[in-house]
Order: sequence, then structure tokens, then C-alpha cells
Amino acid sequence: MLLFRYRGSEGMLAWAFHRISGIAIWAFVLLHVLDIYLAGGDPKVYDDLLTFYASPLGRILEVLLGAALLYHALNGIRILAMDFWPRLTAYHKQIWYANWAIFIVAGVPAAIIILKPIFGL
Amino acid sequence: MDHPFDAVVVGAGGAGLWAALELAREGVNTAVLTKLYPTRSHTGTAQGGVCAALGNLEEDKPEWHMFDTVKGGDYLVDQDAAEVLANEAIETVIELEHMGLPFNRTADGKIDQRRFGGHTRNFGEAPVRRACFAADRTGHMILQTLYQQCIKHGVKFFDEYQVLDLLFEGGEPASGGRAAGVVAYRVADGQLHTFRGKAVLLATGGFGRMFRITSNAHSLTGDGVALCYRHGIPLQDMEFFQFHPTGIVGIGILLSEAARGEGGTLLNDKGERFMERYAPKLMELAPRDMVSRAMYQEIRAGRGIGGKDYLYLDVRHLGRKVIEEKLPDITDFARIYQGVEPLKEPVPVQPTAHYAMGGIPTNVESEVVWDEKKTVVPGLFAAGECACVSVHGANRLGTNSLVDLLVFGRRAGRQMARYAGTVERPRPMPDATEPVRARLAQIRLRESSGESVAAIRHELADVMMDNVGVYRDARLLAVAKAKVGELKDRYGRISIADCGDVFNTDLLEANELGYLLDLAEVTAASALARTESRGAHSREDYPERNDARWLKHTLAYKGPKGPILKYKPVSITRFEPKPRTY
Amino acid sequence: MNVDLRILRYDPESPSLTSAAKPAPAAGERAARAAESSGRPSAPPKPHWVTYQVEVDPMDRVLDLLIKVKAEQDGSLSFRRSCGHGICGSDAMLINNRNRLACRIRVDQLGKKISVAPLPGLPVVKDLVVEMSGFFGKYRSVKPYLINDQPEPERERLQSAGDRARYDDTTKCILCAACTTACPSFWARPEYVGPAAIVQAHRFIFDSRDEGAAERLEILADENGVWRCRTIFNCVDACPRGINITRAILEVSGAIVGRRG
Amino acid sequence: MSLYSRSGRPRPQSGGFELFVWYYMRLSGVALFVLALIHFSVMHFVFDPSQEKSGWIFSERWNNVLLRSFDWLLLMMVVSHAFLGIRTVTMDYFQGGRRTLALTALYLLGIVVLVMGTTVVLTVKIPGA
Ligand SMILES: Cc1cc2nc3c(=O)[nH]c(=O)nc-3n(C[C@H](O)[C@H](O)[C@H](O)COP(=O)(O)OP(=O)(O)OC[C@H]3O[C@@H](n4cnc5c(N)ncnc54)[C@H](O)[C@@H]3O)c2cc1C
Ligand code: HEM
Ligand code: SF4
Ligand code: F3S
Ligand code: FES
Repeated sequence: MLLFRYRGSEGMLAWAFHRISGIAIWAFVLLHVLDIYLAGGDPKVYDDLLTFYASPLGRILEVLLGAALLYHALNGIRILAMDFWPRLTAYHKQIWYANWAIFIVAGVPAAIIILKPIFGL
Repeated sequence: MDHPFDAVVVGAGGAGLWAALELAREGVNTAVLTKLYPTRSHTGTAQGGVCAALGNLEEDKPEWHMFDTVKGGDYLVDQDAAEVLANEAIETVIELEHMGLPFNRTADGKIDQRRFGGHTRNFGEAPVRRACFAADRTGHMILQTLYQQCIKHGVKFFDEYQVLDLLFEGGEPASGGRAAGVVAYRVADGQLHTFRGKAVLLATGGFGRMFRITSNAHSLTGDGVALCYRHGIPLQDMEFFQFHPTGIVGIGILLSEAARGEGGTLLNDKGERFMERYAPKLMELAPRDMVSRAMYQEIRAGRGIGGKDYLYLDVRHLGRKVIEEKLPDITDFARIYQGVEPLKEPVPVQPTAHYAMGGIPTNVESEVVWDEKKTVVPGLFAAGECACVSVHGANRLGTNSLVDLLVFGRRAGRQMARYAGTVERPRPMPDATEPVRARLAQIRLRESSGESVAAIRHELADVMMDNVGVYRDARLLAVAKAKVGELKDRYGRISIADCGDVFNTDLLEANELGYLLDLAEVTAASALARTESRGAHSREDYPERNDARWLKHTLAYKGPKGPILKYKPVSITRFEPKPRTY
Repeated sequence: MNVDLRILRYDPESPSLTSAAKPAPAAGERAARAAESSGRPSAPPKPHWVTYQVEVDPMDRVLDLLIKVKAEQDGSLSFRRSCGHGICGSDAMLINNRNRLACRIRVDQLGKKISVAPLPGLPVVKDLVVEMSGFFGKYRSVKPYLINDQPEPERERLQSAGDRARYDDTTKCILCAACTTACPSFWARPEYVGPAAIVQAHRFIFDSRDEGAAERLEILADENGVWRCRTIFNCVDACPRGINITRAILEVSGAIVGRRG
Repeated sequence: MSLYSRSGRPRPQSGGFELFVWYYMRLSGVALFVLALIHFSVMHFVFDPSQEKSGWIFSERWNNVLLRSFDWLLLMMVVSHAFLGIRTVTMDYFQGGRRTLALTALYLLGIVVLVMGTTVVLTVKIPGA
């Protein structure tokens, strides 16, 4: 398929990740609304849910969700910024790399906080 | 399939498009046929500018422009035509601006102008700023602007329809026939179509592809010119072919004269500005024939770079701003095709085959004239590089070709509209496509062991480059003539690989090679006969201009055993021939 | 230096005699095939990869290689070309999985294995030749010509150098289609008017002499107009004229928003 | 509009709506940047919900009308933003009948989620209150 064969550069990757992360967050939100709805009816279900979120698998999934959200949010701002100041398009690659820098600076500590309990810290 | 129209325009370069635009404005039902998409036409490659004596930056007059044109053409120019050119240049350029062409601007918002070779103030005093330009994309912008206007006016385009024959009613032109339309081959599916029209314009461009090193597009194979020749219309002044001084070494891609107009210099191996010795007043801005000859002499004297066959074009001292704002494309060409950085290094250049001064003889109304008495072929018109109204004479000045397209393309359109109002549409011709079908079948169906098209094309390009180039003499030309004859024989036995109908470029290229061979034969024969040196035609065995014998136009007719040469007088109205120094 | 040139060839349903897939026909068969082929309605051509070994100079461009293959190995190879130096827009194609002009990319920039295929997302006519009428139709749809009904002045209209610079970038377009056919949004929805047409509209919308901006913005505000751009930048990477296409698109959408919002 | 049909491009449709979608994606994007990130950090770093008992959400968070409205606003934003985003994606990769089908499913899903979400936020009783 063209999408995989064509050799785009940063811009194409940025878009692909944005789209994938958007879809992924959407899928999560669907589940999240569903689980809270169920939990609202039955506190027992909610407790089970919280137990799952506290489990290692739950925490890893949460980190992934957070990563998707953070990437999507940062890249969303990148797009917005270019929309309002089209001149910035000349630096779209640089902005993308800056996004990754922020992503790591903000994301890694957050991930550590969330994952810490797995290792009993 | 038969398409009835009132006017048929063949070619969608600058000349064809402007004619089509005039016809559309007059409400004439017009078809434009082009073997390429219109925006692919070669006009788009013109870089430097289009001259008009607007006088936006310093005093300038059309008479000066006319004089420069006549002198630049070594007095072989028809002066009535040159006068029309210089006068109407101004209104056509202004009209282009009104159509939206994005010219560069002066500080007070007018069209910006720069210097160009051979264009001077007060009859040769000093260079003048006369070339109007849009960065170094002037031709691109002209082509785009005219195409845009044609779309606006609803012109009907037939893209990728290649014209393979001309139709006449009431006999061939020489026996009083009138133009009646064309036969075209639809490249996409190989079907033949006839387009009937009361007025037919040929604007098919040049034929530089007969030379090895050329600035011309692969598609410039002289179709219209060769078709006229085959129908008994003579070709005028074919011995005059311009070599542009600054082509990229080995491949011929052009680095515009604008580089020199902006102040670029030419250097030899010793770092000398050698043009001082050849044209002390205008230096690098002398006409192209002179600069190309000077370069050849430097190379012959062993002063080529490293003793090789090229020299340097130096623009480093112009500074980054001028180079990037006014010469961006040229800079880019040097980077991509030579791997040279013009901001830091001089660029290796050598003369490249560039422009055909000769072509289909026409009068100032762009009507094709077929004999020494300028008898018009009714309904047949030609404009642009394929035509020869003779505003360029023996050597064209830079920027004058674009002016030629505009002025005579426009005139062609207007005259066609007038003419089309006075005659009936030609009747359908059921068998019109038969000769073309037969010609193509001959190439297409010959079994695969025949001569190779590519080999003949290469040998032709080599012999034309080496023997009919900047310097010529009787021996070189005779060898070329014989060689072209031999290649024509072999051409009769070619075979090709593709015999399909869909986008068969193998077939079309083979057919185009036939045109180049015809035109090369005429060029060599005309050059051999002219025993003088004038403009772009430099005979080492006859180094002087000889006005007594040769102040006349060559007309080459197709004969059973090669071209038959006749001559017609030059129209001289204001400027008597003088020695040509700069 | 030798390179492997892989070409994605499309055989239309007509007899190509030396195409690698088929043996050359015997004598006499040629006429029969040609006769059989005329006037036949064309089925969509079938693709297959063919590899050619070509002897090259590192400074050669891909167009030189194609011409060489056509001259020396297989005359039935079809591709468009004209100017040979990146100014006419004929030979945009997919080279090493990226859209470029064959006459502007050198062998030394690509390596020893080079793959060439027709522009993505357009119907193929034969080999590297694609159907362009849809592309030019979209170009026409944005009214790509100066609109100004004021009486024309005697001399040129004045325009400041600054106003001229405003739209300089988009005047460079040569309509090669490399951008539009590199755009994933266009692949997904071929109705998208595409970056090339927007570039052409931009050239007039921001020309101080033009008065048709409202009409063009109206056209570009439709479902298949500027909103389809997802700022992917493949167009910019592909553009042989180095136009900042995405900037132009965003300036146009900004103008629409500014006018309406 | 003769130029239009000659161009082979469909006539303009729902131009205003596409402009709205484009604009709305951006506005809700900015809003979400603030709201969603606050939400995510509140949930994970200020409190750690997995460390809390089930009562927490009811007793502390939703006791506050402000926080309830915050969550509802966030929910509306997320659902509408994502919903329009997925609409674009769907229209990109489905054509003809399948597109209609997929879009209908998407619209239904959107309504269900909105209703479900609103029910939760509005009707949940606070146990023990
Ligand atoms: C690199 C370069 C730079 C130049 N720079 C300048 C400059 O700065 N200033 C200047 O004044 N001049 C310049 N020139 C010269 C000038 O550009 C050309 O002479 C001029 O553009 C020719 O225009 P035309 O309309 O005659 O033909 P072209 O623009 O060559 O168009 C020919 C048309 O005819 C069509 N055609 C050809 N054969 C057929 C057929 N058989 N059937 C159907 N259609 C056919 C083609 O498709 C095309 O549309 C330059 C030339 C070159 C090569
Ligand atoms: C956190 C802050 C967020 C910001 C700043 C943001 C920004 C954006 C922007 C600007 C777009 C439009 C992209 C374009 O037109 O090319 C977009 C698209 C999208 N967003 Fe968000 N968004 C955010 C959160 C979310 C959330 C929480 C979801 C999911 C629940 C989501 C799902 C989507 C989807 C599915 C798309 C469509 C992607 C596409 O068309 O390729 N976004 N986002
Ligand atoms: S914008 Fe660039 S890539 Fe697109 S058609 Fe024009 S020149 Fe080609
Ligand atoms: S690749 Fe396509 S999505 Fe926009 S930025 Fe270029 S048009
Ligand atoms: S041949 Fe003209 S752009 Fe490549």
C-alpha cells in the first residue's frame, strides 16, 4: 500500500502518529465512559476496575495512553501554531523535534511515577 | 475523426497561445493542438527577459531597439519587420502586465529592466536597461500567463495531439492551394484525427535537437518547419543557427545571459576577462555570435580551463543578494547539474546550440510566403521560433525571441481572425489521413532487424555539432552534407520496438528523427552555399562579410535530390549596412 | 559504474514487442498484432517490475538512464520528457519511493539500486505515463487567471516590490503534479483539489492586482478544498521548485477563516 | 458555474460545515490541551486513583459541583473532538456505501457515548450522602 511504500519525511510521520494516537485515545475514551457508567451503577465493578488499573498491565496501558495523549496534544499545538502563523511551516521539522524534547522531559518522569509501584517502590 | 473548426493553432508555446487568445477574443471557433501539455512548451525555459523600450529606468526609444536588432542581426534583418517588433514590443509587454504577469518591480512600482547583450542606448553608445524580467523565469511566467488567459477565455485545447501532416485544398501551396487543416495523432491511443480550419497557424518552435550540445528540449524537433518543407514551402536562412555562449559543459543546459546582464564575467585559464580583446565597449554583453566565437578562439589558443574545451562564467562578485533574488534558477542549475556553487566558484561553461534564426518564411502579418516575390499561401500562418519574418537576420539578440513570439503571435491571431471571416470552411476530406497512416505503418511494421533510431540520432547530432557548429568551412560542410545524406538512406530502413497504439513514443521519436534529418540537410546545404561570414554563420574560408554578393535571404526548396537554393532580397528601410563592431 | 534500474512497467492491452515479459514476435506477426490492436477499447494496463542493468556516470540523471534504456535496451518503454532541466514538469515520477523529477535527480544522490514507478494515485496510461486530465481539471477549477474588471491603465499597473514578493513563491509552480500525487489526503480522497491547485489559487489570491479572491476562496472552502490538507508536508518535500506549499495552503485557509469567522 | 462542471470536480457541498469542523477541531484542541492534561495529571499525580477506595470519586470529587461540571465539559469536548476527528478518518478510508454505513455507526456510537456519559455525570448519587 502507498501509505507504507511512500518515503515521506518528518511531516508524514508526525501526521501518521497524530492520527494513530487520536484513534487510540478515542478507543480508550469509549471504554472509559463505559466503565465509569457501569461503575456508577455498581461500586463493586468500580473496585474491580481500580484493581485492574493498579495492576502492572493496567499501569503500562496507562503509560501508553498518557504517551499517546501527550504526543497528540503537543503535535496538535504544532499544527495549531502553523495554522495561525503559516510562516512557521518553514520550521515544521524543528518544531516536531522540539515536541519530542518536551515529550521526553515531561513524559519520562510521569511514566516513572506511574510505573514505580510495579517495582514496589 | 473529423473536427470542423474555423481556426487551427498548432503549438501552445508563447506564439501559439497568444494567437489563440486573440482568436478567442474575436469569437473565432479555434482548436489549439499541442504535442505536449501547453505548460510544457519550451517557452517556459526562457530565463532572462523580454525587451521593450519602456524606459522605466533610463531613457530608451523603440528606434534604438530597432537599430540594435538590425545591427545585431548583421544587417540581414528585414527592417520593416524589425520596426514593427520594436514598436509593438512596448504594447505587448504592457498588455502582458495587464494579464497578470508578475514582473519584477522597480522602487516606484514599475516593471523592472536590466541589461542584455547587444541592447544599447543611442545607436550603440553603451548598454541600456531594456529587458523586462520576472526573476530568471521570464519565459515561464509568459507561458503561464498566456495559458491562464486562454483558460479564462475558454480556448479549446487538444493536449498531446501531435500534428503529422498539413492539409491543403485546391492543390499544394506552390500551385495555388490554400491551407485547409491538419492531421493529428492522439498520443494517448494512436488514433488519427483531422482538424479542418480556414486558417492554420504553425507555432511549433525550434529544432536544436539536431545538435549534440543544445539548450533545447527533447521535443524541439522542428515538426512544423519540416512539414512545410515537405509540402514545397521553402525554408529561409537555415544556415543561421545561434550558439549561446554559456551552456553547462557537456549537456548544454543554458545559463542565461542575464548572468552577464547582471554583471557576470567570462574568464579564461589565466583568469583574464578575454572579452576585452574582442569587444572592448560591450565586453561580455556583445551579441552572442561574437562571444561564442571569442570563446572558441580562446579554447583553440589553449586558454580553455586546464587546456580543455570550456571557460569560466564568474558571478561571485555580484553578491548573495543579487544572485539569489535575480538569478535563482541559474544558480540552482549550476548546483544540480554541475555540482558547482556559484557563490563560491566560477561556473564552467561552453557554447551550446540554442536558437534557429531561420525557418518558415512569413511577412509582417505572420502569413506564410512561399516564393521570392513573397506570395502568400492563403490561410497558412507561422509565428515564433519556427517562423522567419526575419527580425533576427543572421543573429538574434537575447530577449528578442520572446518579443518575436508576442508581437508576431498576436499579429497572427488578429490576421487569422480577419481572414477567417472572409472565406468558407474547407470541405471534409475523407482520405486525408491516408498518407500519414502509410508513413507510420512503414515505420511500425518493418520487422525488427532494421537500423536503430537512437544510433542515427546520435550520429546526426555529432556531425552537426562538429561540422556545422560555430566555425565552418567548405570541407567540414561537405562532409556533413554527405553524412546527412547517408543517414537519410539508413533512416529509410529503421525499425522500432513498440508497435502498439498506446503512448507509443518509440514511433513518434522515429517520425521526428525524419524531420531533423530534413532540416539538417537544408542547414548544411544552405551553409555550404553561403561563401561569407555573417552573424552566426562563420566561414573560416570566407572570414569577411560580403554585402555585394550575400546581402540576401536564402530560400531552400525541397527538390528530388536534395535542397534547391534560391534567394530573395533583404528589406532595408532606415539603416544602411555598416561594419559591425562593439 | 553500473546500476540496477527497476522500472514498474504497465503494459496496456496492445502489442509491445520487446517488453521483457514477452518474447519478440516472429516475422509477420507484427502486422497481425498491430492490425488487431487498432481501435480496441483499452483495458487498465497491468503492472510488473522489470530490472535493467545500466552503465552510468554518477552525474547522470535518472532521465538520462531512462533515455539510455529506451535507446539501447527496450524502445517500447514510454515516459514523458521535454526540457531535460526541471522547468517543464513533464517527468515527475516515483523514484526510490519518493516523487521527483527524473531530470533533476542524479544517480549519485540515489545509489546503485534505483526504482522508478509512475506517479502514485493517478490512472496509468502506459509504463511511466499517467493520465493528467483530472489534475488539470482541478487546476482549472480554481480560476487560475487574473480577475480584474477595472479599465486598464495606459501603462503598467503599479505594484510595490513588497506586494510583488507576497506571492513570489507560488509563481514558480510548473504544474508537474509531484505534490498532489504525494499527498496521503489525495490518495485517500481523489476528489481533494490538491496542493498544486491551491498553490495556483494562492498565486492570484495574494496578488494585489487581483480582485477575484472572494470567488476563489468560495471554491476552496468547499468539502474538497483546503480543509482536506492535514499538514503532512509530503507536497513540500516533493516540489522540485522548492515552493513552501503548506504555507500557501495555510495562508489560504487562514484567509477563508478570516473572511468568514 | 459552467467552469465548475467542466473541471471534473463536484460542485461545492457543505462548505460551511467543513469550515466549522476545521475550526472546531482547533478550538476544541486548545480547550482539550488545557482540560485533558489537567484531568490526566489530577487523576494520576495529585491523587492516585488506584490507591483510593471506590468511595473517593463520589465523596470527594463529585461532591463539588464545579468539578462535576469540569468533567462534563471535558467529556463533551473529548467526545465531540474525537468524534469529528474519527469522522474525517472514516471518510478518508471508506468510500460509497461502506462510508455511509461506517458514518451511521459512528453517529450512533457518538450519541450513545454522550447519553451514557451525561447520565453518569448527572445522575450518579453520592453514596452515603
Ligand atoms: C533555455 C532557453 C532560454 C531562452 N531564453 C530566452 C530569453 O531569455 N529571452 C528570449 O527572448 N528568448 C529566449 N529563448 C528563446 C525562446 O524561448 C524560444 O525561441 C521561444 O520560446 C519559442 O517559442 P515558440 O512559441 O515558438 O515555441 P515553443 O515554446 O517551443 O512551443 C512549441 C509548441 O509547439 C508544440 N508542437 C511542436 N510540434 C508539434 C506537433 N507536431 N504537433 C502539435 N504540437 C506541436 C509543442 O507542444 C509546443 O507547445 C530561450 C530558449 C531556450 C532554449
Ligand atoms: C489534548 C489536547 C488535544 C489537542 C491539542 C488536539 C488537537 C487536535 C487537532 C489540532 C486536530 C486536527 C488535526 C488536523 O486537522 O490535521 C486533532 C485531530 C484529532 N484528534 Fe485531537 N487533540 C487533542 C486531544 C484529543 C483527544 C483527547 C482525542 C481522542 C479522544 C483526540 C482525537 C483526535 C482525532 C481522532 C483526530 C483526527 C486525526 C486525523 O484527522 O488525522 N484528540 N486533534
Ligand atoms: S507546486 Fe511544486 S510539486 Fe506541485 S505542481 Fe507545482 S511545481 Fe509541481
Ligand atoms: S502533503 Fe497533503 S495534507 Fe497538506 S501539507 Fe501537503 S497537501
Ligand atoms: S523534462 Fe522538463 S521537467 Fe524534467
